[in-house]
Amino acid sequence: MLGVAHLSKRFDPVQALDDVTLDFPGGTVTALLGENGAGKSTLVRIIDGEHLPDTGQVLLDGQPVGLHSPRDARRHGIRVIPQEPEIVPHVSVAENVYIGALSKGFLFHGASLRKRVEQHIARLGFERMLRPDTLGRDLTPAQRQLVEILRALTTPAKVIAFDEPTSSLSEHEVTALFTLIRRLRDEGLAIIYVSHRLAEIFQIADRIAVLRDGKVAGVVAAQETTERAVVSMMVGRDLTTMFARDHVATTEPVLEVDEVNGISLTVHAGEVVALAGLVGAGRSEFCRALAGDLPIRGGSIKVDGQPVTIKHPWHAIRAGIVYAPEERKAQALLLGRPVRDNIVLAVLNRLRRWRFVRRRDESELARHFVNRLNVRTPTVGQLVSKLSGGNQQKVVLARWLARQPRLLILDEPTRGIDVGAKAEIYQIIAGLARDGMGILVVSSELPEVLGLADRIAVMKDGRVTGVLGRAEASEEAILSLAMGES
Amino acid sequence: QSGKEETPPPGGTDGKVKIYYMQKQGTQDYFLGEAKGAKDKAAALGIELVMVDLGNDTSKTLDAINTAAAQKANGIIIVVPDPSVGPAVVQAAKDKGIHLLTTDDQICVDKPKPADCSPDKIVPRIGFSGTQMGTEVGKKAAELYKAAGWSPAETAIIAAWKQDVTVCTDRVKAALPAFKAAGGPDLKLIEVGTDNTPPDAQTKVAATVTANRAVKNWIVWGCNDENVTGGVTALENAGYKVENIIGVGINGDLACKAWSAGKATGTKASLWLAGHEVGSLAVQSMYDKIKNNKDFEREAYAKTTMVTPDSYKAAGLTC
Amino acid sequence: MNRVQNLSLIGALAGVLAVFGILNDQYLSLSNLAVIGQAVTIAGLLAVVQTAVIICGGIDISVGSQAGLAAVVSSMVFAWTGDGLANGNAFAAIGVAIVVGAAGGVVNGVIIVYGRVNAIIATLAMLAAYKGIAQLISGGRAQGYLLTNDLFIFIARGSVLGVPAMIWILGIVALLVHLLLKTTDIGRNMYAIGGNAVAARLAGININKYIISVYMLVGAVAALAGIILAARSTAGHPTAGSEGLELKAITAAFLGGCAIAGGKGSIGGTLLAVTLLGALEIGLTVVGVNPFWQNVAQGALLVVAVVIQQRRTGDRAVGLPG
Amino acid sequence: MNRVQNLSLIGALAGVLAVFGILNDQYLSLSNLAVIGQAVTIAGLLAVVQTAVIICGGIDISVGSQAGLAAVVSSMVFAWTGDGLANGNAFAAIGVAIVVGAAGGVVNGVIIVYGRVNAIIATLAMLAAYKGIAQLISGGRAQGYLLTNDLFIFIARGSVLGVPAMIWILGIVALLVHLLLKTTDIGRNMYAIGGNAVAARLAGININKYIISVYMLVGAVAALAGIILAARSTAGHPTAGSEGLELKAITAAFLGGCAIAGGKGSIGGTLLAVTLLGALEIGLTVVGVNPFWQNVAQGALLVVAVVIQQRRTGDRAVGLPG
Ligand SMILES: Nc1ncnc2c1ncn2[C@@H]1O[C@H](COP(=O)(O)OP(=O)(O)OP(=O)(O)O)[C@@H](O)[C@H]1O
Ligand SMILES: Nc1ncnc2c1ncn2[C@@H]1O[C@H](COP(=O)(O)OP(=O)(O)OP(=O)(O)O)[C@@H](O)[C@H]1O
Ligand SMILES: [Mg+2]
Ligand SMILES: [Mg+2]
Repeated sequence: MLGVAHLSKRFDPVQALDDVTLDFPGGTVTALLGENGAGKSTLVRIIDGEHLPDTGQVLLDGQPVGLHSPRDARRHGIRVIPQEPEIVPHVSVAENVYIGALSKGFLFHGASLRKRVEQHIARLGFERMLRPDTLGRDLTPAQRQLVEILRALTTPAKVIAFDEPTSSLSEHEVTALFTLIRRLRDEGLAIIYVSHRLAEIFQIADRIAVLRDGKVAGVVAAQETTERAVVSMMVGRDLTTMFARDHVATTEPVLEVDEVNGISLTVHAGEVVALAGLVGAGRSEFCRALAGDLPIRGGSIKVDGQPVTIKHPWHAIRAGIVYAPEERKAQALLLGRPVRDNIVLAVLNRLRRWRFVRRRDESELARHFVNRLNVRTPTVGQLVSKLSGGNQQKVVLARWLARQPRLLILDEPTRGIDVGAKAEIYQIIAGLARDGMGILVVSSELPEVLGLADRIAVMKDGRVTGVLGRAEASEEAILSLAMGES
Repeated sequence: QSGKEETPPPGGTDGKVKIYYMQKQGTQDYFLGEAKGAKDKAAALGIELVMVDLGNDTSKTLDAINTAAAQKANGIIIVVPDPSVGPAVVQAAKDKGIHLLTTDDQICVDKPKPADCSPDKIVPRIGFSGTQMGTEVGKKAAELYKAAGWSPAETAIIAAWKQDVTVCTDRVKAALPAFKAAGGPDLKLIEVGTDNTPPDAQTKVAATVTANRAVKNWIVWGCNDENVTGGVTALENAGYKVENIIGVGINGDLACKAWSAGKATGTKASLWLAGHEVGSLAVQSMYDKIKNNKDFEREAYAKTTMVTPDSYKAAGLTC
Repeated sequence: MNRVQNLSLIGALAGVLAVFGILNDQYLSLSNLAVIGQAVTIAGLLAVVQTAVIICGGIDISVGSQAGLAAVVSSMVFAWTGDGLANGNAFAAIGVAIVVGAAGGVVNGVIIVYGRVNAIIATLAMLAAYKGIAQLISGGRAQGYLLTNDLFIFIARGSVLGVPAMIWILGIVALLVHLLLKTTDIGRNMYAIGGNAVAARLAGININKYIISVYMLVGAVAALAGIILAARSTAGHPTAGSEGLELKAITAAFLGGCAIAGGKGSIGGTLLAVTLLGALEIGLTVVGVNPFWQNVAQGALLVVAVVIQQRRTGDRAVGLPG
Repeated sequence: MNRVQNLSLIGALAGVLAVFGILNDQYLSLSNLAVIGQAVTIAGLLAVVQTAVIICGGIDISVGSQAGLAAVVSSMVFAWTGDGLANGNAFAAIGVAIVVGAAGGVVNGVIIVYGRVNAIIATLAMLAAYKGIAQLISGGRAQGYLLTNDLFIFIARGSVLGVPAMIWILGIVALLVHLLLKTTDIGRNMYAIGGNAVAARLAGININKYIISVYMLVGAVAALAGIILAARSTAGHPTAGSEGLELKAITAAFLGGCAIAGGKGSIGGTLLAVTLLGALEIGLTVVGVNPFWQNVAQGALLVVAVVIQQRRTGDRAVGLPG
């Protein structure tokens, strides 16, 4: 039904797509896989009319369609859920869902719109996660993604492309989303599904198309392949282990949190503790409080046995607590600055003589971390906005590793990152634990939580409802604590 | 209402006299002097006086008149930001039944340009018009020019002013005919647009000098002392000696500073306007009208004096 | 949030009215309230459309010059169609001025959209350009004489049901823009464009068309303001709108709750803010406060009003407020 | 990107110099180049610090009033320490004015950071307030007479190695701010704050301190500009800096490559832009273009320069440019 023929697109110096020909039949979920920067989003954006291809065309029912703007794509019944949710901050969820799809004329009526959106939310089973009146700017990343998904349902479509719709969703919402996708497929829509979560792909996809370096590396039926085969198609080699677990947790506490905002938790040196929970469970909030970015109410915090007072991020950093936030672009990266400036941001005070930054030391330090974390960038002078998501995440990691922290807090560290980069980041985390750092990871991806963590603290409504050791941890155990059904 | 209704003429007063004095550019030195004179007189007469600064805003003029009416003022004394607003001012004052007197700039009852107005339609006024000021400046410049004995071929005139301020244009345009009438020759005239501040006048005149290096002697006049001081300073910076410059200012406020400091300057004269007296006389006339129904004079002049470094002290100009 | 903002503006306005009402017994008289209303009309018209353009994520600094240009154009057309000074055709004068204003707005919009020029720079540049054009065509002098015409007299001085005509004009324009913003898909799309242009584009909204149209609206309403300016002052002066009108309009829009980044703001808030500023200005004049103090007082009160507003929302004091 | 921007500015500047050089044989003379340099000094100083504050994500519209206040303060101190008009202590005059300027800047910063007031509104309000204060303390009159003092004469007319003293002052200030921005950790942090305030805060940067400090710097440099203004006009006038100086400074900063959202911009670009604007202004005057045309020409050329700049970067014309 939808097809692309000989698409090429270049962003100097990168050839993002190189003569890509693919088809996406109706009534089928076609998964689009590939490493970071393979060109998946570029393909989806061309289908959306957001990018114009250098050569090639998009075909609908065999006929070429001129797509010059997202407007044209909408007219042809093409909907895209973009990789980064785009939310209008000062209007309600209801209006966000119906953006651009309001009926013409003096018909805007808040209450009826609200009711319609409420019904959509209920139909998808998102009632607990999303209210129609919340303002766009108050939404968490997960809620933003739900809004993007809801948008796709407001207008009748023939083709829907999901670009990593689940990257900040947890199990529960993913299940609801899959029910929806299956229903849409059964209605005969062509579905394009991009994700880095391989387990999901095998649950939902009928066909799998793999891109590598902008070229089609292969198209297979989902039933006829294995995860391993797909991964080797993506990265061009075999990936043996995802999780390297050669570190041993000590009993020496790095972080002791006692009744801070109602939460008590200990992280030991060389230990990886995961915070699990559903969307909005309060994990990020707790981490930001520890990092000095939200007020701390009551309780006490000790780092390496020494009590610390944290009122500003600087206090946390000085005490050895660093925090890599969940929204890379909005909260961590200086997109208009080079990789180097991004890496050294938190250690400038160690790189200066008088107040002058020592250029050479700075570049050397940046290069050191680029090599150590295997950041793929031509030079440390490259603008960080030009890197792919996985490499951007590594830059954020580098910034904090440069501070040699005692406790590293990672909020959704592999959000939107490909398997290869994920494995690398897991290895980096394990390596840091081996060196004796304490690590607190927030993750919504259960396999990641289970694979990484020595202990798992499960949160619900801002409280820790249980702590699971490795032995007792399982997806079921985590979910039952997270949903409060124990 | 269509806006054309007539209101009854002003009634008697309850004994309390309340006068509004509205000035354009109320933050300028001359108008500050005028305001001071008005206030002193009002205090002496024991009446209420409200000063309003209209800036250059013609629209604010009408707001201010309406405010005065709402405040039950008996009389309005006004210096309009632009004469074109005159008929609206006259009409508004008539509507509200308030006595109207103008100072400094003329306005006409039914024409936007006072120059086109038949004399009986000019609103009673106290002060000195832009044309009269320009005439004085031109006369003085001619006198100084003849005394300097410069050759006409090597001399040029710079006229610096903000070209969209009508009264400034009136002043500057009147200077040249007066210069010639007083025996000045036909000289090259360079008109320089400024924003009426010294730094801008200085910049613009400096650029003008660049284009006219051949000129040996300069005559500078303009809308006020700000323009003349700026222009003269630019000439001095460009290497012209004070002997080769004749600056004739208006108002005397900046010229007097240089003279008091004992510095030789190219500003050789300035027309001192005694704003204080204008303000004082205006309030007195309005008081007489309200209290004793004594008619305004059609035109009452206040004292103006052309001052020079030698004469300004004797004339009573202080700074 | 928006409610909090409006409530504190109402509070501030009540405070201003009360204070000056006590200091001066005529301040709260009907005729003085009408004066306040008239005093805010011009700035109010500009602030209303400024709100619309700021909601779309833009800004228009050239409104004052556009009003000045319209003042000159309307008076010149009136003079030409008449006897060279007056007695011309008022409808032609108003029509031509509004068409010229709308065209100027389109030029602004096209420069911003197709020229990819930041809205602040583009309209700053056009502030100078429109002023220059108005000065050029008028030779820097006031043009025409409008008070021979019943329509202009009505605009300048007439009233309906005891309310001055100018205030009716402001009220009608404000109501229309309010309805546009709040009850039509066009208005909701404007909020979306200003809130997140990428989201709006991805949703298939034709952003370019919207931006150009809103600048056209601004130009047309600025022209209307210019015509009123000319009618009030009997003649069109090229610098009529240049006495900081654009700053007043922008100040009112922000004070009324617009966000510089766009996507936020309401006509109600803006009107409250513009009334507050007008009440303050007239109050200070009525009480006879020296104009120098008026500057200080207006600046200080603006700061205090916004600070109180912000304190209410309880933001943390870190970094620059949005 | 930045390089492209600067290259097209250099191109435009070369074009302007060439055109006027052909039209007038004195335009490229050393003495006229000095005139251009002097004409841009005041706006240049303000633009340089405006660049710094825009890089931090702020803006300062009050710079013109601050300069006016400093002009008055310095002349009054000079008069007091002398004979009531002149012959006072120049160092005391300059010192007090700069301290007052820095204090004013701190007030701006505190209002913005702790009052949570949008930088545009806050500094708009203070634009009025500082102007009022300057008028109040001076009674609205020009103060003192500075040209009895060698230092002030030197500032106004002196030169070193054939280059006017004013240009030296601009050069030194620009160089210092440039070094601050490009080579110190302070500058890096400023870019970080403007580029992504959340990231900067999470990286432990004390944003509040930075914002207040940069406004203090702006205040101090604006005061310096005010002192030069006073020296040039022989006396300190309270409205000395108010004739659109802030708009000139902001225009130059944006034209030179600053982004309204912050995190972007350079002193080099700003200086090029301010020189371009100055060369244009002087050129139009030298050639004797009527000031009304100058407005049109300046507006139009500003638009054309930015459009060309943007065309080069090849952005698509959808929505509002950033
Ligand atoms: N607007 C752009 N400007 C410059 N380069 C771009 C742009 N968009 C994408 N690229 C580059 O094109 C390549 C393909 O990017 P794309 O976003 O399509 O990858 P992806 O497969 O979606 O990766 P990810 O899994 O990280 O989302 C990358 O190298 C990326 O850096
Ligand atoms: N800026 C904010 N304004 C208002 N409410 C917020 C804000 N940030 C978070 N919240 C609310 O606080 C609660 C906890 O959010 P938090 O982001 O800590 O959850 P989380 O467990 O990290 O979930 P997620 O997977 O969405 O990141 C949620 O109900 C969320 O809606
Ligand atoms: Mg992608
Ligand atoms: Mg979270």
